[in-house]
This record gives sequence, C-alpha cells and structure tokens, in this order.
Amino acid sequence: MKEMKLFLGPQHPGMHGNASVHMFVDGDIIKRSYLLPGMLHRGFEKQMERKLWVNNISLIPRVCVPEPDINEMSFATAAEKILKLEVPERAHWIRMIILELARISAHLMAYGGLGGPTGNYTLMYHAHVDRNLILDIFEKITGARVYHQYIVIGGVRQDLPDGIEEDINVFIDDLERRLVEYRDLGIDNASIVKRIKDTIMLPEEVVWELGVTGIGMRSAVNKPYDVRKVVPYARYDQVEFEVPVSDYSDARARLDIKIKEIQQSIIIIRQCLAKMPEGPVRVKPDRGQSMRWTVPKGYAYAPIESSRGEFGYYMVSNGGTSPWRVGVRGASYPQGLLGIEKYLPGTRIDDAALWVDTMGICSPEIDR
Amino acid sequence: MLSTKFTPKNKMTKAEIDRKWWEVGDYFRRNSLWLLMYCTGCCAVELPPSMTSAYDMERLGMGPMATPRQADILLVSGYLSLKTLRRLIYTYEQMSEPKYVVALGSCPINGGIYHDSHAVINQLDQYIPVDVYVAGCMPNPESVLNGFVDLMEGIKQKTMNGWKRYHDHFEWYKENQKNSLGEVIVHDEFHQ
Amino acid sequence: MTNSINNLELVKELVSKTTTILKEENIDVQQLAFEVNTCDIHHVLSVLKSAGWKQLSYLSAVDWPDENKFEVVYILFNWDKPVYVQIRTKIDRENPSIDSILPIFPGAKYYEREAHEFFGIAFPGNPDYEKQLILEGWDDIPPLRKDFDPSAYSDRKFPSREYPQDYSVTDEKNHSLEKRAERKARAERLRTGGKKQ
Amino acid sequence: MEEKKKYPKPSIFKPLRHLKYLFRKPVSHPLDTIFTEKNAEYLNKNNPFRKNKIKNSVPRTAPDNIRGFHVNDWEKCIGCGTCGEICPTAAIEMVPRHDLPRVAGELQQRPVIDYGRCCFCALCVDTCTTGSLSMTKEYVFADSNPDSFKLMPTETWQDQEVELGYQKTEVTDLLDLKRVEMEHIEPEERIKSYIEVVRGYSKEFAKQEAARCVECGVCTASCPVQMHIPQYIKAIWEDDIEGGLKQIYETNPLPGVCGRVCTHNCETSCAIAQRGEAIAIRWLKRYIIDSAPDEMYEKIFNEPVSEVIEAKVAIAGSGPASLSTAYYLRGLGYHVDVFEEKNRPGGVMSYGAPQYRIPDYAVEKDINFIKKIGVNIHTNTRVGTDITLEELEKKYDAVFLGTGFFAARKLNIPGSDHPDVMGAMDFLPITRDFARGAIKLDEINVKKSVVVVGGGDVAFDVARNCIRIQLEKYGKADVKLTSLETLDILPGSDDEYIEGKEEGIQFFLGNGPQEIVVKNGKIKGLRVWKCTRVFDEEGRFNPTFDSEQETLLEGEQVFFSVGQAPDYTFIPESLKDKVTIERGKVKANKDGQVEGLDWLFVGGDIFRGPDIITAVSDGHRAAVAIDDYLYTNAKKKEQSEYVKEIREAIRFNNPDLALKPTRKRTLN
Repeated sequence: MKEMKLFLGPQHPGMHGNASVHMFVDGDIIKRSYLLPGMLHRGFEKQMERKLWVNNISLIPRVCVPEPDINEMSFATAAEKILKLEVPERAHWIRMIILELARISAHLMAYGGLGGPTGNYTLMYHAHVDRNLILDIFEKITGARVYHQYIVIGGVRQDLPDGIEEDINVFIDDLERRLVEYRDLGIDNASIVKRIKDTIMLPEEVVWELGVTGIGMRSAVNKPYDVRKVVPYARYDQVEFEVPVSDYSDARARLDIKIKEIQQSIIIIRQCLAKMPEGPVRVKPDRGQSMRWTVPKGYAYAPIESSRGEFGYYMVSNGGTSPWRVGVRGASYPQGLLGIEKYLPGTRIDDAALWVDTMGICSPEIDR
Repeated sequence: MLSTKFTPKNKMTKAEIDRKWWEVGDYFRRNSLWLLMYCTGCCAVELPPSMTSAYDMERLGMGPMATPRQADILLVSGYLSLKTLRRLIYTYEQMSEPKYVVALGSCPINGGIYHDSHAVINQLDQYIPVDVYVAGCMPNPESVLNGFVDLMEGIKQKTMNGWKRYHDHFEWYKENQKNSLGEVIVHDEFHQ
Repeated sequence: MTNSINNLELVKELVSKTTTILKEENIDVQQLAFEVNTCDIHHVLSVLKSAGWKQLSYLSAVDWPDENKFEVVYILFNWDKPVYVQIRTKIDRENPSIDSILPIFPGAKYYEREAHEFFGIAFPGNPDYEKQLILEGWDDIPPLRKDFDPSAYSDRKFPSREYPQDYSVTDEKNHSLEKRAERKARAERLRTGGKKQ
Repeated sequence: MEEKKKYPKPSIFKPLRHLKYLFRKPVSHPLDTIFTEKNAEYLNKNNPFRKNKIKNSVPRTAPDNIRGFHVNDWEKCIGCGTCGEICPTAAIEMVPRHDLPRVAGELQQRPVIDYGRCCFCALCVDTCTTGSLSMTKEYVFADSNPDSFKLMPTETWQDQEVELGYQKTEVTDLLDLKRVEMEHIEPEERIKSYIEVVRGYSKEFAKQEAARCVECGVCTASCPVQMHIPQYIKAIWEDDIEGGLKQIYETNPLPGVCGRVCTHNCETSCAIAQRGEAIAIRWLKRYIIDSAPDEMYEKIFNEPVSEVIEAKVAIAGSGPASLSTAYYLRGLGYHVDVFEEKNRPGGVMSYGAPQYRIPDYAVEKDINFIKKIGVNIHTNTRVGTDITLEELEKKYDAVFLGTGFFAARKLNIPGSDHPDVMGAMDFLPITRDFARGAIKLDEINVKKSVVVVGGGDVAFDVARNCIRIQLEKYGKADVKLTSLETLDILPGSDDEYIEGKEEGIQFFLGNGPQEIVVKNGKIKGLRVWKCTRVFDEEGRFNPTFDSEQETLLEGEQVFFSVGQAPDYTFIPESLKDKVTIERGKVKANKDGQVEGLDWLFVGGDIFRGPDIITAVSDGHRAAVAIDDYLYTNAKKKEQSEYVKEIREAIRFNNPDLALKPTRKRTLN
C-alpha cells in the first residue's frame, strides 16, 4: 500500500499551539511521524542574554503561554540560587498559590482541550469558563490576565490585594464541587471512555528511554515522581498533598490524574491560605537602582514541576547586569519531539491529537 | 429644457449592480464572520475565553472555522516567527475573497517585545495587508471583541479592503516577503 | 529528603572514583556540578546512569568567547536519590565537536540537534544532528553564539515601523538637548576599559 | 500491555445531568460590559431585530492594579527618560518639547510610547523617578491604521479623565531611594580637633552609591560647569577610576575641593531627590579623587603642554576662579603667572573654608596638579603693592582678576565698633592658620561665650570654629547663632545645620540684631527683635521686626557673618573711572571681559559669585574668552595634534550659565 503524508497542524483544530506533526500513514495507521517545531521560535535564550535581570521578568512568561508562572518561578529560583538570596516567608506562600492556580488553569485547558479531538464541546466550554475565572483572579492579584510578571527575583512583585483570599476560596470551593461534573462529562462519560481508553499507551521502559516526566511518567511508573515532593522548592515541603499515580498509562489514566491533580492543587491552595504568614513579600537582589543589579558568577539549574512535567531553567551568570546564558528545559521536549518520532508510529491517525493533548505538549516551550 | 434624450430610469450600469450586490453580500458577511483557527502566537490563548461561554463570540455571529477556504478572517494572534509567516502567507493566499486580517497585540504592529529577535518579523503589513489592529499585550477578550466589531463596522463602510490592496500591490508584498524570508516556499526534509 | 546529604556524598564519591574532577561545585543541597575532561564524559555519564541517574534532564552548551571555548552541559537526575548532577566540559570553539551520547541516553537526540543548530557543535554518532530543526533557511552564524547580534540581523531583515507623527515641539534656537547628547558622547569616549558590566 | 485495564463501568446517563445548566443563569458577560459606546452603537443599529438592546455600554471595569494604557502627569514629569532606559522593548522614546520651560532639574522632553512595542510590564511605572507615570484601567484600543499606535501619554487617555490602574508602591519601586550611609566622625570626637568630619566612601560603598544613579543627567544643567556627572558615577560603578578622573578633569580643575565643599546644586536637582535622597554626587567625586593615585593624573594631560602660543596672561589672586582660569589657559597653551598676596595659594580654599571641611592636603593635591602642568604661582606678591596693575598690563597680554570678597562686613548697629566684635573674614583665616599650627592658641581672640550673627554657611563655619577653639582654650563651648531667616529659608546647607546642632550650637533663628549691649567696656550680649518677615511681597530683601518680642542673647563676643566685601584698592587711579562697579561687583560681559578694557577679565566673587563652583565656571569661560581675544594676534601658534585635541576639548566644554535649582527643604 502506498504511503501517504498527512499534516496535523500547524493550522488544525486538533492541534494545540502552532506546531505541526508530519505523519506518513498507511490507511489509518501511522507509519512514520515527526514533529516540525520552530513555528513559535523567538530566540528566547538569546533575548534573555541581552536583557537586564530586571527586564527579563517581562520576557520570560512568554516561554510557555498556557502556564506562564512556572517560567517566572524557575527564573527567579535559579537566580536566587546563584545569589544565595533568602526570599521572605510570605512570598514563598504567595508563589505557591500562584503556581497552583496556574497548574489548575493549565490542567483545565488541557482537559477542556480533550473536547477538540473527541468532539465533546460541552466539556471544553465548561473548562474554559472555569479557567476564565482563574484568569480573573490573576488579574486582581497581578494586574494582567495572562502574562502576570508577578514572581520576581527576591519574592513577588507586590502583596496580595485585600479580599483576594475570599475570592480564591469561593472559586476553589466551587471548582471542587464541579470536579465531579467534569468526571461525568469527560473520563466517566461512556462515549468518551470508549474513545480514549487503551489508546496511545506509554509503557514504563519508554518513559526512561524518552526521559518523559510529569503526568506521563507518573501514570506509567506508579511512583510519586513529582519535583514538588522529590526536590521541594518554595514551601512544598510544608504542605501535605498526594501525588496521584497509576500503573497503566493510557489517555484515560492520564486525564484521570489531571483531575486528581486539580483536586490536590485545591488542597494545597487551602493550606497556603491558612498557613501564609504576614510580612514583607519582596527583597531586592542588590543595592542600587534596578538597571544596575548584578548577580554573581555561578551556574544553577532550577527545576519546577509544571503541569506537563519537570520544567527548568539552566542559568549561567557572569557577574554582569544580564544573564550570561539561560537555557530552558521545556517539559514537553521529550514527549513532543522524540515521543512523536519514536512512539507515535503504530497508532492511528486520530490518536495523534490525543497524544498531543494528554501528554501535555506545549509548542512554545519546545521552540522558545 | 432642450434635452430630449431619454434615459431609462431603472437601468443601472454593471458596476452599480455589482456594488449593490456587494452591499447585500457585505450585510450577511459581516453578520456571520468565520474565523480561521490558526493560533500563530501567544495572543491565541485569549481566544478560547472569547469563543466559549465567558465572552461568547457567537453573539456577534462569529465562529471558528477549521479550513482556510471557508474562513473570512485570518487572525494573526501575536508575534510571527519567520517559519510561521511562511505558512501564514500560504494560508492567506488560500483563503477565498473577500478576506480580512485582524492582528492582535503589539508584535504585528512594530515587533513588540521581540523587536530585536532574529526570528520574529516586526511589521506584518509589510507582508500581507492588515485590516484591524488590536493593542495590548496580550489584548483582553473585551479588546478582541471590540476589534471584531470595528472590523464589522469597517466592512459596512467599505474601508476593510486589504485583500484588494494585496491584488493591487502584489509585487510589493512579494518583494517584501522575499526580502525577509528568502524564499516563500521551502524545500527540506520536512517537505519532501 | 532526609538523606540528601548522603546522596550528595554518594555522587561525589562515584564521580571522583570514575574520573579526575577539574572543578566541583555544591550548588545547593540537591544539586552538584562537576567539570570534567571531555574524553571522560561518556564514562562518567554511563557510570551515573547505571547508578540510577537515568534521566537526562537537560543538555546544552554555553559560549565562552573569551576563553575560546564552548562548555557542554549535561544535567542528570535520579528520582530515587534526588540529586541533580551537572556534568560540564569545555571543548574548543573552532570546529567544535563532541561524541554523541545517544548510546547512553536516547533522549539526547533532539537536545543535540538543537545544540548543533544554535551553537554549531558537531555530535558525531547522532544520525540527524546536521538537519535543521527549529530554524528554517538560516543564513547566518549559529544564533546563540555570543558574536551573533540578533538586533543587527533583525534590522537587516525586518524593517521597523517609522511613525509619521513624532509629537516633538522644537525650537530652532534651543540646542540644550543636542548639547547634552554631545557632551554625553564626549564623556563616554573618555572611558578607559574598567570592568565591563 | 497484554491485559487491558478494567475501568469502572461508565454511565451514559450521568452526562445528561448537565442539562441542568439549561436552567441556570448564563455565565457569559453581558454585551454591555464588553463593548465601547461606539461599538455598542454599531451593534444596536446593525441588528433590525434587536434595536437599541445594548444600553450604556462600557467595557468591564478592570481591577485596581490592572496594567492598562499609560498616563503621565506632566506637572510632575521631569523628562528624565528613565522609563525609556528600562523599557525592555525599547518602546519609550523621549521627544524634545521645547515648549516646556527650561528649569533646573528638568529636561525639555517627554516620553512617547509605541504600543506596537509595549508589553505592559509596568517597569516604566516602577522605575519612574517622580511617580508621574502610571497605568490606567483602560485596556481597549483597536484601529485600522497601524500608525496610530504611537501615543504620547498625558494626564488623560484619549482626552478622557480615566481611573488609574497600576501605580507604583513602596514594594514595587525599582529605585533605591536611600543613600548609602556616609561615615561621619562622631560629634564628640570631631569637635576636639580639626579632623575632617566626613570620612569618605570606601570602594564597596562608593559602588553601591553609584549604583543608585539612573543616568538621567538632569543634574548637569544645574551644575555651573556642567560636569559629566552621570558618566563619572557610572565609571565608579564600573570601577574605572581613570576614566572617571579624565571625565572630571574635563570640566573641573578643582575636584578635590569641590568634592568636599561644593554647594552641590546637582544634588538639589537630582531626579532621585524627587522622592528620596539625592545621589551623593559630591562625595562620589571625592571618592574618585581620593582613590586616584598621583601617577594616574599624568594620563589627563599625558604629555606636558609646552607653551605653544606666545602670549602671556597674568592672574591676580589664586582662588578658585583664578586657578580655574590658569588651568584652562595653560591647557589652551598660554604662559600663565598667578600672583597671590598670602603665602599659600588657594584663596578661600586655603583661608576661608574650615580645615575640618576641606583639609590642606586635598587643596594641595588639586593645586599641585595645576602647578605641574606649568602654571607659575607667585605667593606673597600682592597686586597693587608688590606689583601694580599697570605693570601687569604692560608686561602681559591679558590680565584676569579673581581677587574675591575677602573683606569682612559688619552691621552698623550700636556697639559694633567694639574691638571684640569681629567679622567672619577677619576671623576665618586666623583659624585656618591656627589649624595648621602657624598661630598659637593664645593669639586668638575668642571669648568664653560667643554670639554669631548670620545664617549662611560662613556663619556656621565661624560658629563651629569657635566651638573648637573654646573647647581647647576653656574646656567648654558656648556658641549662640542668630539669623534673620527661620529654618525653612535658612541659606546655610542642611548638612551644616545638622552637624552644627550636633556639635552644640544654640540656635536663635528668626531674629534681627538691634544693639550690642556694652557695659564697662565689655560686651554683655546682643539685643535682638523678632523678625516678622525677611522678603517683601516682591521677593526683595526687606526685613521687618516686631519690637515687642525682644531678647537679649548673652555673650562676651559678637561675630558678624553677614556677607563679605571686595577690596578694590589695587585698582590704580588711571583705571578707576574705566571700571564700573555695581553693588560691589565689576561690570563685565558674560565671559567676564570688562567693558572698555579688552585686556582685563574678571571672575569669581567680584564678578558673579557666590560659590566655588560658579567661580570655576567663570574661570573656564574667561579662559576661553581670553583665548578668543589673544589667539588671532598671537605670534606663534603652531600646535601638535595632541594640543589641538586638548584645546578643542576645553573649548567644547565651555560651560553655559547654570540653571538655579529650586531648593526643597528636607528638614523640619
């Protein structure tokens, strides 16, 4: 039979973000495939080298659009590691609230994104409405809906506004109630389950071969391999939460873990709101005005658990006013590039979009 | 009055009839705009809220469309890297006329935060004509929707004729595309 | 992790037994960095992999034009003994080349391709390393090298907008701003090296 | 993967429960909270079935700290351009606005923002020196014309008063408003001797202080010599002492002195001082001079300027104006002779300002360099007695007078002719010599209790000198200081007031002296009336007193520090009628060239006054004017490339008249 070439993306309703999966198919079965990245390449790593430490906070959230805060956090922690800077206690807790809200919003987006490849638009609408409420909360806290530019070197940019705890509590209580509905609509919905169960499996050996992290890994290896637990940053060692795992990694299991993680994030936010101390939220990394802040010479790697896995900035400072080199470890790098090349062949065309969605492939962080 | 020449009252020239039909077409067109779902850059992340229940774009008669040939609006959501620009031009040229381009965010206007990047273009209107720009980084859904209403009003007033400009200045656009892209169509391992 | 100190010791012992360490850094309680000789890289990585550091978290390079070197960085991680290990090595900037680590970490394939694309480092052993990945039709030196100036490239290829209005109100006789700029330029010329920030 | 996972059996009815949302209130934002009025009007007209459905439409009101479009309060904005510097997208451009008044501490430019670049990060707001820039709650703006996205922020957005959104707070502020603490000798310690009060910055602290500067350069216009202030501060931050030294010597040949006793108008107009403490510009200058080794000075003129222009200039006096003229004339290539009546050069630097402010070694460091480049200084030679002005006119091609105000002025009130009543300028040179050890303690006439009249820096100098002498002589000090001006309009600097207070001066501000009470040939005290106003409505000096509120300030001695006077006895009869003297000052053109006597130039106190740095600027201008006057007729004027370069630099840096900063009192 003749091989035929199909493109999934860059302009395709089932594709998340501006990337393209090239597939050579025989009938419905994919024979060869690879990702064509670079459509969102902006030369971030070069741009960061050219911007001051303080200016970088306006650039870095753009590395990953659906979940921008992990970039800020990773950049800030890496710089703080080199500076050996102690962040004020309150700032840690505020950061955790922001990061967990961002995780919920990214999970909701991915979960709602399931609506695209499976045709379940109700799910998508519901998820996006809830996500929109998170964006409204972000807007109140940080002054912008998407690019918050809130977590900065030395803490957070400003304290939480008055009354925001109330807003967050109302939202997470409401969301917790609705999680059941999300299950009903999505992973417990008979028609959807039929479509997604036992599709695009990820066996344990493949995890290690690819270097996949995050939900993909946890759904396959059945161990709580979460950066928040294993290498705790901020104050994740002082909150109690579970890391949902599974030993059978199909699309449904991964979505199941997503819903469970939303639940855990809600628990973490509750604890943060309860345990958050009063006090300052920001220390300046250096004396002088911001354009003359410097960071001493050094190397640091700052891993953060994003909604898609281990996300990290590798930072090299030369003692100057700008970073010497910042490398971004995109969490979706292994599953996005190598995963599609090595593991998609053998599955069906219509499952490619499910792989992209459930493994969490974020094209801007691959391209940078 | 000396003139005895008789002009039939109801006879319109072909151009006039065409114009009338365009007006009728424009009325329906602007009340049912189809948006090509091509997320070229970061501003695309504000589109789901605008399309779904929260801001519900369908109240304006707008909806997403999967294929370029059936779409009316090409939405350039944010920055354009060279690689995307190439595909955007393919897409734009595939769309059927009349077609409109809406550019979101700072980047298509003058490069935005990527103005000094080696991979991102600075001005979109050098390569394809743009009808409406929406400021913001990124623009809130409110701004996006207001931008669309601006477009509708422009269609009504017949000022949104970027696609005509593309015909009239085709050489100029191609020249610019070539200067920045080198070659619009690429041949490499990805496109055997 | 309660036994993170032990893990650090373990890694230190492991690496020092395997190879000569040129430089060692303790970045924090769960992160270590070693600089080793280029020829030892494969050995160190495979020893670490068999000891449980089987996740390659990151692979990239850093440009040090003053030393005329590229520094290649490998970051490994072990989820059971959570220590991030940075292994670094410096290679020549002229005709940079380092053997691929694909046999040890198959996941390195795309990292290596990217490092080749952005720095021009060759990775013999990686079948596809010379293919372009992210850039398309690139016509300049690899962009992440320090001697590449993206701003100049952008100015050359992508014109910037010239706005018609400039809002200025000028007075022919008033040269205070020009004079200020001239003086500033003159003073800047007098600088003698010093520490470049 | 052989065995397939068993999932709980999914229900087909559960999803149907979502039908309940059919009966809920929709979550969508109503149309009238999305559209602007203009667009709502279009929608109303467009749909024949839903005419005028959307009423009073306004886009959703954003939360309080939303980062919308910018507004800029032009009343507050000083055009410093820091917003443009920090902008990560290079979106902010400063455009010249010459319609704005030209005043000290402001630049005639305002920011224009390119919304085709702006990323709404609000770093410009966070770093704004004045707090004039802020962001609004407006976030909707769309247009078909791409050229309409470059906007100049004013107090309003699109001509509408709008609510403010993101504004900077103390937490988000990116400037460092607190000055790096300068080490002072404690008051108890310093009043025991003439040791210098201010210790000077260490390298680390100097760098920290230098890091506060935003390089806006609003300071330069208010500096009489327009020093390259932001650049030399940057040089300190980059640890480039040599570059800093070169930049300083471009415009100021007396930096060691000015680094200590300058009136620092630059700091008054500093942009950081808008909301915080000004950069310690004076002390940073001093840091460069203190840390520059002598060898480094050779790099300023790295080859001795041999006389290239055959013309000679005589300079009367060796104060700041004279030395500055001498330095620049020498740089321009002239032969220069300086005549000084006292046995040390320096004028007010060596005989006026007290030792604890400006020690001799600092003055010497500056003067030595001026000597080193070939200026001849003849001390103990008074023009008018040892050598007459007519002789100078004959022997030299041009003469510069910088003789200063060295005579004391006294108030003409009853009792002021008493021998224990002294003027400041009679007293200060004695104390300076005493500090050097040239005069013994017994020779100084300072009584146990002293009243000082005057509120300027000199009055403080007198008072603080008295304290030091009294302590040494009697073991305790009793100094009262009275002035017409109250604290808010006190002409003396804040530093002097604070330090004087620490050292134990008793203040009786806002009083006008009426009579020195003398009993049995001895002074008993000074009778003063409360001063009700100092300046009249038109701003002229015209004090009025309230005779009801009378006080007697007890003291055995009274010092008058109510201004100084010139001494023009050296001007010969033949020239007297040609030189016009108005209010004690010589009338001359802008550069100090005396009208009618082309060869005669003046500068410093006798021309413009009132401080050292203005005298230096007078000197620079006079030097260039002398060059203009002599150069065309000079016999020999071939120059090497190097000398040409120096001449060009000196002429290029010829200072404009400074803008006077309006002073903000920080004390209360």
